[in-house]
Amino acid sequence: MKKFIKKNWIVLSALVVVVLIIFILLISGKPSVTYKLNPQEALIALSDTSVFVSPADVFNKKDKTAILVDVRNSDEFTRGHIENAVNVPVLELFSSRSLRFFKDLAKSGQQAILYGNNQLQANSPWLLLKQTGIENVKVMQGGYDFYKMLPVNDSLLKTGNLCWKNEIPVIDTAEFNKKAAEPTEPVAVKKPVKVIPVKKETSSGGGC
Amino acid sequence: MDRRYTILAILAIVLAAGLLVIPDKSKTKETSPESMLLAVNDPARFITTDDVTERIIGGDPTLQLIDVRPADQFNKFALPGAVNIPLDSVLSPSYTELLNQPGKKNVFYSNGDTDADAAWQLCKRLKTDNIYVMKGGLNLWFNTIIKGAEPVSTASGNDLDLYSFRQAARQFFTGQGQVVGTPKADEVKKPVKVNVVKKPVEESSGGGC
Amino acid sequence: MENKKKTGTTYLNPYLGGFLFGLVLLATFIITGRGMGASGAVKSTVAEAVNTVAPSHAEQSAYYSKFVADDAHPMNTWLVFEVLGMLAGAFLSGLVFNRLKFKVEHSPKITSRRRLIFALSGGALFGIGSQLAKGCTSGAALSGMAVLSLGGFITMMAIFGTAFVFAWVFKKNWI
Amino acid sequence: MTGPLIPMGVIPQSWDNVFAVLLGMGFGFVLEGSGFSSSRKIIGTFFGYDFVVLKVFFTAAITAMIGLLYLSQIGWLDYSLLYIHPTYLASAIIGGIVMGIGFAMGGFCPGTSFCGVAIGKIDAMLFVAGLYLGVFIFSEAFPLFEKLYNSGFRGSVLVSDSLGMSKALFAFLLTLAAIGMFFGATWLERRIKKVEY
Repeated sequence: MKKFIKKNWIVLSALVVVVLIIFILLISGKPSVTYKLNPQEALIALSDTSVFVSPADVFNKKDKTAILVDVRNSDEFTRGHIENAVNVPVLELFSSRSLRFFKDLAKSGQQAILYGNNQLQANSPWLLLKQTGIENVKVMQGGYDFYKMLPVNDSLLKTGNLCWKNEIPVIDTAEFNKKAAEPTEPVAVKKPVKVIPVKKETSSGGGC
Repeated sequence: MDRRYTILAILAIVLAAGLLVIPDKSKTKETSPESMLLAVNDPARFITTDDVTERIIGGDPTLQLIDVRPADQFNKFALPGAVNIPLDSVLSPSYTELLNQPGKKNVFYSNGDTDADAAWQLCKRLKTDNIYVMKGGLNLWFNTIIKGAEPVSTASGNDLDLYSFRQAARQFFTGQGQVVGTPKADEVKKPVKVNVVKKPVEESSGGGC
Repeated sequence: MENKKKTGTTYLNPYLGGFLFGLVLLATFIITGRGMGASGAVKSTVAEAVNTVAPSHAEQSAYYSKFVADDAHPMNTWLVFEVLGMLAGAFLSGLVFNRLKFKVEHSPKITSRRRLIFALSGGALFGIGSQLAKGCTSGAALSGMAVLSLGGFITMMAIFGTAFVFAWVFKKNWI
Repeated sequence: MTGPLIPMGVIPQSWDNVFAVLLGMGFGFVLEGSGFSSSRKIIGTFFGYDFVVLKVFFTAAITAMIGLLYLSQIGWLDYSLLYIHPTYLASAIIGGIVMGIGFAMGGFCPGTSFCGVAIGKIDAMLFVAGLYLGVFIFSEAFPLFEKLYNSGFRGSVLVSDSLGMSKALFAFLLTLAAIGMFFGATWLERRIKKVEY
């Protein structure tokens, strides 16, 4: 037997290695998170608008037991976040710790309200969690950028101001006809008077 | 017979049997939740309204705009060249081919960006590539391009450049100086889908949002 | 791992050879996404030659025009390069195993002339068959089997089944 | 998902011909090294005195097949991007039969004949000449064959799909069958009179 092993050690060690590799593949291949909703069901889940929490409700702590979850990265979180919020960066959404966190919330009947800098940032994590069967998650509309302004300017909360409602159309098709009827006004290209790099305020935000 | 061959035969059988037991990742027609996290976190999936505007004006042939708003809103106004796939039918098999045209950049847009993002996510889950989300949506596009405010006099050169670009773009979309009712946008590729409706609009919402 | 034959030449152990062959084939699939081939190279050289000698004829012919067209080109030149590599590799192997020698190999019962006539006509038949089946033993049967193509298996069985029967018909040529 | 490398753009298309030469060299070396440059060795399979073709051919096929399936199952290779030889039922069978006759007469197949040419086999050279002749005849007479050429088209079907089993199961069964064949061939080889060549 010993002689046999000695004579065939290459083949035998190949056999052992192969068995090991297959075993590793077998174990590592098991996904930790799986989808509980198929895409079609996820699409239906999207029509449930009750998952969108207004920033005012968050600000006024309407749901006292809800836990705020900040999905931004830890840098942004330390620079400023909503009081009592828990930081779960997007990439750690499916870590075993986070999954346990969401499960514990579900057990105690609490809601998790996700937020990012804007609503978009929290939207994808919310939909992903929803698809993997975590039900008790909601999204704060407007995001942290909007929330930040609330204490300063509470007129923002007045009804009628829909700034934070992501999918409410603001488009005014009259604009396309009115403008065309007007006499041509020269395109006002201001000569760059002086380039003073004032604080980096992005010009893109249309005031919102 | 050489006993080495017996071991080799066992080796081959073990290898082949391994195929039966290891999980088949290729079978899943879906992106796994973990990979979705990475995809979702990648900022390259977003495209700015200015970039889209530039591509529309430049007639970028690879651009395929997908409007995920309901059909009635699409009929009132849509970006030139856009195709309407309402969010609730984004998974319908009749659109699969459209979304998988090789060499095309599919850009989803809605009024805001969450509906477009949802459409993006579900398509990505079903392994559709070359899809993007127009960040800020039509609302941002409208507020910056069509109603873009003049920059303050202290603005940097970049901002002024951006402003003049937007001014030009506005002229392009609203057809300033053109005959009423023939917006220049109609002349862009695929003019079929463009519908700049002339009837006055019911409300000008949002105030100065 | 090598078998000494009485004739003095050395061949690789068939399983080792097959394993290495499989690895080369696997590498081809991983790198290029398609398998090996040999008859395709013949086809494209014939098409190319006809195209150079009589371009108008090549354009008119239903078969050539398929391959003279620009879009079909890259795949075919790939096979030509592959066959050039094959010649070099086989020459190298002949050098290593000391088999480089001009000779006609045939059964002692037949003449060289008969063997050569049979080789030529066999080649012609193989050429026609490979065009019909869109690939030969390497392109269709072997590469096809590696990717579990139904056509590959059918071609393989057809080739070997027929060859098994006809080998006995031409037994005298071989043993 | 990174493979296949050139179709996925991992390696630029321009490297295509470089790899063609390199892979072709490997192909030629292994074929010649296994003895495929000798027609009498190849034909030995049909008379039972030398099963080297059977052994090499099937070992290669199952090695590549198992390797491809592993890579595809662990997600490193997109199986759908591989070129799957299309199935034309009628032309594959008839073409296969014609090739079978040519095989029995010539003792080579195209790949092996090129190996024979490289080491100086004159019969292989004639076989290659025949190949060119055959392809030329076929191309000239294509209108005659055209109907047959296109008949029985089934698309790029996988044999496992047409049998209604998974790729892995088919691969497993094929491996078992091949190993069975190897042992059978070795058993036969020892019982059949050796032929000197």
